[in-house]
Amino acid sequence: MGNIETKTNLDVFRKEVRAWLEENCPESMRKPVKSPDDVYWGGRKGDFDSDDQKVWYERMLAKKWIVPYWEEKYGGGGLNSQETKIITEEMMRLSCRKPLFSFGISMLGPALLKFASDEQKMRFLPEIVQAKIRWCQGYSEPGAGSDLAGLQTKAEDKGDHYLVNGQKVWTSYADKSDWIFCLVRTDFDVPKHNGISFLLIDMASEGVSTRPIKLISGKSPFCETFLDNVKVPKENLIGELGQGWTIAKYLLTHERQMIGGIGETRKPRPLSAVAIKGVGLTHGILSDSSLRADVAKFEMDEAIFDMTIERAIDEAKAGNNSGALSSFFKYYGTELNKQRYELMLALNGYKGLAWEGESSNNGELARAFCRTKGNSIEGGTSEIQLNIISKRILGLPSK
Amino acid sequence: MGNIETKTNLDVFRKEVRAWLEENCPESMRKPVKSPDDVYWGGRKGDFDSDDQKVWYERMLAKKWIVPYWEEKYGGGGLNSQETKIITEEMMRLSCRKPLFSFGISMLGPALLKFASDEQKMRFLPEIVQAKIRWCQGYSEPGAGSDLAGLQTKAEDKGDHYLVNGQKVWTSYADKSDWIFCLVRTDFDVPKHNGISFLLIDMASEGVSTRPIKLISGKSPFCETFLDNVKVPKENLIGELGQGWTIAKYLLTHERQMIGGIGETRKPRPLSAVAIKGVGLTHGILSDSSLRADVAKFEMDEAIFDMTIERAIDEAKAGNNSGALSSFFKYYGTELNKQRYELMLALNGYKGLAWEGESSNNGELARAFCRTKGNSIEGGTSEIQLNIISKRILGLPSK
Amino acid sequence: MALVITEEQQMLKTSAKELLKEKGPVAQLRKLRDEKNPIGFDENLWKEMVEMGWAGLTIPEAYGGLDFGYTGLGQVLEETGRTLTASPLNATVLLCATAINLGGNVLQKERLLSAIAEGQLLLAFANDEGAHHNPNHVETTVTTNENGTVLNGTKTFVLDGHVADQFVVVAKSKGEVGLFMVDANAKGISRERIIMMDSRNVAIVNFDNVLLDEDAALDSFEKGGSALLEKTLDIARIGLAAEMLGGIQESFERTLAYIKERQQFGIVIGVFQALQHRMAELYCEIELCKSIVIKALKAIDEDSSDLPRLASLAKAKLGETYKLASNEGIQLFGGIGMTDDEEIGFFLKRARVVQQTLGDTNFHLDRLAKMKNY
Amino acid sequence: MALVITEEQQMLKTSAKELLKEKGPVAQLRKLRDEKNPIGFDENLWKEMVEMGWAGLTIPEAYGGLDFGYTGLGQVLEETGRTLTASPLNATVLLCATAINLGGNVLQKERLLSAIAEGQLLLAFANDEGAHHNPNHVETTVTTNENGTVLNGTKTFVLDGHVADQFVVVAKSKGEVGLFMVDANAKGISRERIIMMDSRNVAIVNFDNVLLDEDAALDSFEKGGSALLEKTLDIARIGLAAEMLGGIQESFERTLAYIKERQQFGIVIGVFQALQHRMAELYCEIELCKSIVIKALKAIDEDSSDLPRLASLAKAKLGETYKLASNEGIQLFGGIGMTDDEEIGFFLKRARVVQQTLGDTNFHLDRLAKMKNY
Repeated sequence: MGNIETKTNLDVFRKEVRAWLEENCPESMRKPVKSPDDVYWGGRKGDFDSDDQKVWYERMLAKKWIVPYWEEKYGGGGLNSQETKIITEEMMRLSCRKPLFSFGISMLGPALLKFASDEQKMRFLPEIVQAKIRWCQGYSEPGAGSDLAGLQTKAEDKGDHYLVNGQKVWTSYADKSDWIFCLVRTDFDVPKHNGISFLLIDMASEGVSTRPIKLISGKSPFCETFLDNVKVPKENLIGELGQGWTIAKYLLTHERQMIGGIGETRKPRPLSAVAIKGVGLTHGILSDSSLRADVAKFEMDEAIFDMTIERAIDEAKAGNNSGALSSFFKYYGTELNKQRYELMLALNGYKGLAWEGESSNNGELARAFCRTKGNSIEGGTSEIQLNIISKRILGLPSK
Repeated sequence: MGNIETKTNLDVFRKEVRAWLEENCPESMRKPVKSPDDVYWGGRKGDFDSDDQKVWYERMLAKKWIVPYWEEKYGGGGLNSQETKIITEEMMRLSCRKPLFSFGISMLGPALLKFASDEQKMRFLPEIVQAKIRWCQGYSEPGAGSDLAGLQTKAEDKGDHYLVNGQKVWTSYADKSDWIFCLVRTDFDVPKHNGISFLLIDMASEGVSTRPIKLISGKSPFCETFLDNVKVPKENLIGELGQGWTIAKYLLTHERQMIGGIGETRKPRPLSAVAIKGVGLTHGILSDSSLRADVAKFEMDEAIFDMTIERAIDEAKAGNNSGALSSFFKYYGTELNKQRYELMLALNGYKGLAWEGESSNNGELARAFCRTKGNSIEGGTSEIQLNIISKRILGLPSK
Repeated sequence: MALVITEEQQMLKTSAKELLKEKGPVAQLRKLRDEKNPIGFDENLWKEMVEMGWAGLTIPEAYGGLDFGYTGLGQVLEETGRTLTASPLNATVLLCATAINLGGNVLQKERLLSAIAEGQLLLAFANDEGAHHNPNHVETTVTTNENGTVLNGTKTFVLDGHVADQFVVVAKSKGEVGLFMVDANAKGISRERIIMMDSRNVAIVNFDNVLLDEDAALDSFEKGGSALLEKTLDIARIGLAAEMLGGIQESFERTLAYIKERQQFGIVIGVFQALQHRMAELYCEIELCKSIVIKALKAIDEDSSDLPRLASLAKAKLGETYKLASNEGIQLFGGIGMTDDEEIGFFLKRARVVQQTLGDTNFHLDRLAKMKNY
Repeated sequence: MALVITEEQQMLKTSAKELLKEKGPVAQLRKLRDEKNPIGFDENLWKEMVEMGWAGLTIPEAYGGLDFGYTGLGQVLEETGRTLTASPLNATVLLCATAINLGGNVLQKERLLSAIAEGQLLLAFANDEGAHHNPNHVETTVTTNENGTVLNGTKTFVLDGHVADQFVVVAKSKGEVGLFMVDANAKGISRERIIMMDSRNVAIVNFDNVLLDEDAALDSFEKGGSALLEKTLDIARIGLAAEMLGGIQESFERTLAYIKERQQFGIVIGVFQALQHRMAELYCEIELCKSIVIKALKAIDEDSSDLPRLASLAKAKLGETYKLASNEGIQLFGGIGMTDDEEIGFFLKRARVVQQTLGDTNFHLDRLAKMKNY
């Protein structure tokens, strides 16, 4: 089949997708998501917030478009990347919400597909699509921070199971999740990167408990998770024993791209519009000339950063791959986002500083501002990204 | 004698100084100095550029005000610091030029006064005041840069003299100087800071040669100086053998304050005036709003930096001494000056970019701009100053 | 004037540091926040502050104050900046007492200043009307109708506006800006408390045909109402800068201590040169902050004509540096810094609110440029 | 459009790199400077460039060019940015040929474009009249008197103005902006060569009642003279940005190589984390530069309506980054970098001149803001 034929087929497919979405996506599921609480996460404890949410999820599930690019035997749609892209683009065009928010899809799935046994894939992947299990990530530990490889949670080999003891921190929504995918130390005698394994743990097991962490934003999207003599069946090990670090790095690269901007779908309001509304014009020029300069500079960098994402995709397509680029995107994207919120505060003046009350939607802007400060910390700090760029891209030596 | 009496005496002294300067300082010696070539430096090769220059130097010499605060036996005026300050202030008030520019006074003198023997002081200090000897500084070596203590010029003990071999670089006006004060290595077997000595070398000695270094500004204020089997009498050693590093550090602190702004007398034109002339106003506001923001920010920092010099002097008077502050002044002062010239270029547009020709006074601004880039390199780079602040003031650890 | 504080001022500062450390630490602000305290500050601590004379530091002895000067008050404010202590010092003492002392007549001063010095009176300064500090934009009016002289308008971001006994209100009377004393319980006043990001309180205050006393106007400042407003604001800006200096130094010192102990990759992170240089650069900025604050405080006490420039320099520079210091604090504390349990985040929040209060860095850079006609 | 170059464009780039490395390196610019070369570029090298087709890269085949597009020309310009090669590419090809191709009639194109493609004609674009780029400020006039149509005015900063055979002059005729071809040897023209900081040449050109040919006006652009000027400038700004990209990358790579070999305190300075982070940050900025340059070049070839925005984004971002990269270059080379012997200083100088050429970062940020009505 030649190129032209394929293109025609894709055009047909696009039309079908568009028509189906227009007919099947409920109106309320085309409104912007207000907060992470406002969407469907699935899981044992999760429930639908509205009928529309339920209808939308079920229709998409039946259509096999929850994860269109996974194989059908895993509950996916068996579609190729071009078709998947078309579905994503058409959903964006209509502002359709994702029917299911899931770390299982975005963060665990890629690891299972690449490192798990066939049996494990058959066991875990369909449950993700069916929203039966909500997953969370257990990498970080108290005191470890950027030094992920220094983790201390240990899994001892007890014959038919591992006995896991330790504490995880920064586990997103652990209190609402069913299973956790964890990095655990299975060998203390080898160099620290080598003794780490990747383990799946049912949080209903005895000895697992969680405690939410309150952030400076006043919200608690993260938890501490305690693992106290937890018995984990050996078949829950993903990949080889000691391969955990490799798996985690593979996933972190995915995650960095998400945080840094690749994969973002919603475009925020242009800062210049906020500026005009917030500060006003004098002789057709923003009334505050310092802010005007800052906004123009920000919009320049933002526009060009977007082009850089576009270029990276095109370069990748052309086969010009560059691995450590994810560090660049993570670093620059998060720093830009922090800048955006600094400017948002400046532009909104007193109005942006309210913390409670209806007129500020319970301090929506101020809390979002606080939250952005974590962007350059989570998923590898900005300093770590700069280290990676220095070493891996620029080839600068360590001492 | 009580405080009030002293104050009255000082007031009388101030009046006398003012009257004497007004009568004795020639009109042309009250004009701003245009370049380092435009002033009297003395020395065997130096000559007066004008009769006024000669008259002014000779009158100040006779008055013993070339270095008012040195003891009379060394050719000074034997005045105390309050009287010296009054002379400086009154000279500034009338815009009197310094009658003699001399590294002997500003850079060597303090070392001789603190570390030299009585005999050495009597030998060298009066010649400085009498402008018989022009001095230059021989610290840096090719390839050493910030690692001053790694210097390789060696002085071997040959009984009655040292035999000196090596090369110095960045010696200001070495080609016009008579003597050089040098750091030389006298011991290769001890830790590198300990094997350094402070030696004075007559540049008329056999084996001394110099070569000017052309800078990016197109000018050559510095030289390379070659020392090839130079015999130096042992009585030219200042301080103890191996004490050179201590002496150099003592002098560098002086120098940093000079470069960083303390000790500067001439105020440059306010940047805002340059901005208004260079860019113009629209509705009473600078026509370029980014530049307006930059100029305002610069003027803020400049004004507050000046207050910080003022505060440091007041703190010192009040006995609140803080040693490593010279690194702060050196760092901040030079970075500010670089910023000033970046802005000067931006404000002057094409006009500031000409390199030759009369209309630009032979590229005065462009060349001065280039020269400022060295501010944060010479006398210890900005990076070195930040290291010193980190370690000595903030107490941050080394690895 | 030497840019150092006197021994007496140092003693005041030391005693403030001790009291606040013990009775007004960051933990206290957290407590007020968590219990949703209706007042927003600790009344007992305020009583102690009053007993120590802080409410009357800048009030003349004739009216029951200590006449100790603004450089002294600045030392106390700097310490409240270190502990983030909420108190009536900013609204009642720094803003309103200043306005009354500058612009009030003898009767007004006798009536109001001594009550302030004794801690009997809480005041709030009602000036801004929009989302940004813009003191000259005044639409609130004082007019005369058949009932008498009445006040109409709405004020935003009125510090301590929800608990004040009286307001100092900026309003236009016959086209001229003036300051007016208004009883907070007068008929026609409604106020909405807003809890801010920094857990302090402001109010939106609405004045609807509020009848004014005959002696309401603070009209004894020789240069007129507009100049009175400007001078009051400039003094208050400098006082806020002093508070900010405390917050900046405290954030910096906490961050510095943290990177000296926090271990990563087997060593304390304070050995990393990239962090060292950032801390050293911040140190330099803080040195500049100290200079402008002391210079500006002394200028108030010496009644310098350079006050407007110094006030704007202070507020602009401190705003910029507090932003930098608080951002570095969060980033270097890392994940811990993002938690509400750790106190460094409180400085981030205070930095952003105090930045906007009485004009942010941009506002003051603009003002400085205008002073120099560009 | 994919943001990557085609194989053909890559081949052109590679051949440009090779030729320039051999025959137009920085050493050549130094030689031209030191010998005070009256032309300011190497005529033999220019001949070779012409032979390789570079003069006609963007000229239609019908007029003797290769019609290879601006993305192609951009690759060549990027390479001239790496070697800092002075040549007529900027003035004659990028500015003037573009203006003629967009705005000339068939006769003008036949006459001028083929001569350019053959390297027979040097042109200069005369637009600015003051010390700052301000294309819409035009006081030069074209008027008709008893002798015919005459040109009057003075132009500053005319690139290659001292050697040009003809000028493209921006002037007002009956209040409308237009572009006019003027023979450089016509009566009434005087030109003063000015050697710039970057050792390139510009001229101040004075037109005193210069008689114009009947067919002088480039008036065939459908949207008029003002739009022709804007489009010409935008294309040239993007071309300059491509040149700047070369200079930025070359400075960066030289600096990176230097800190990998330069020893201090017994180790290479490239191990110092503070320097590593600065280099990594600069690397990120350069990644952005690459993106906007390729995006903007492609937009020219696709005749995108987004050209003004992309041109200003390119010139603004590249100007900012070249400044940063050249400053880091000098600072990290240290004392060596300050000497004229070391070549890194040539990039500093070129960065400052090209920054001002056709609008600096501030100019373009202002333009971007105005495009978005703020």
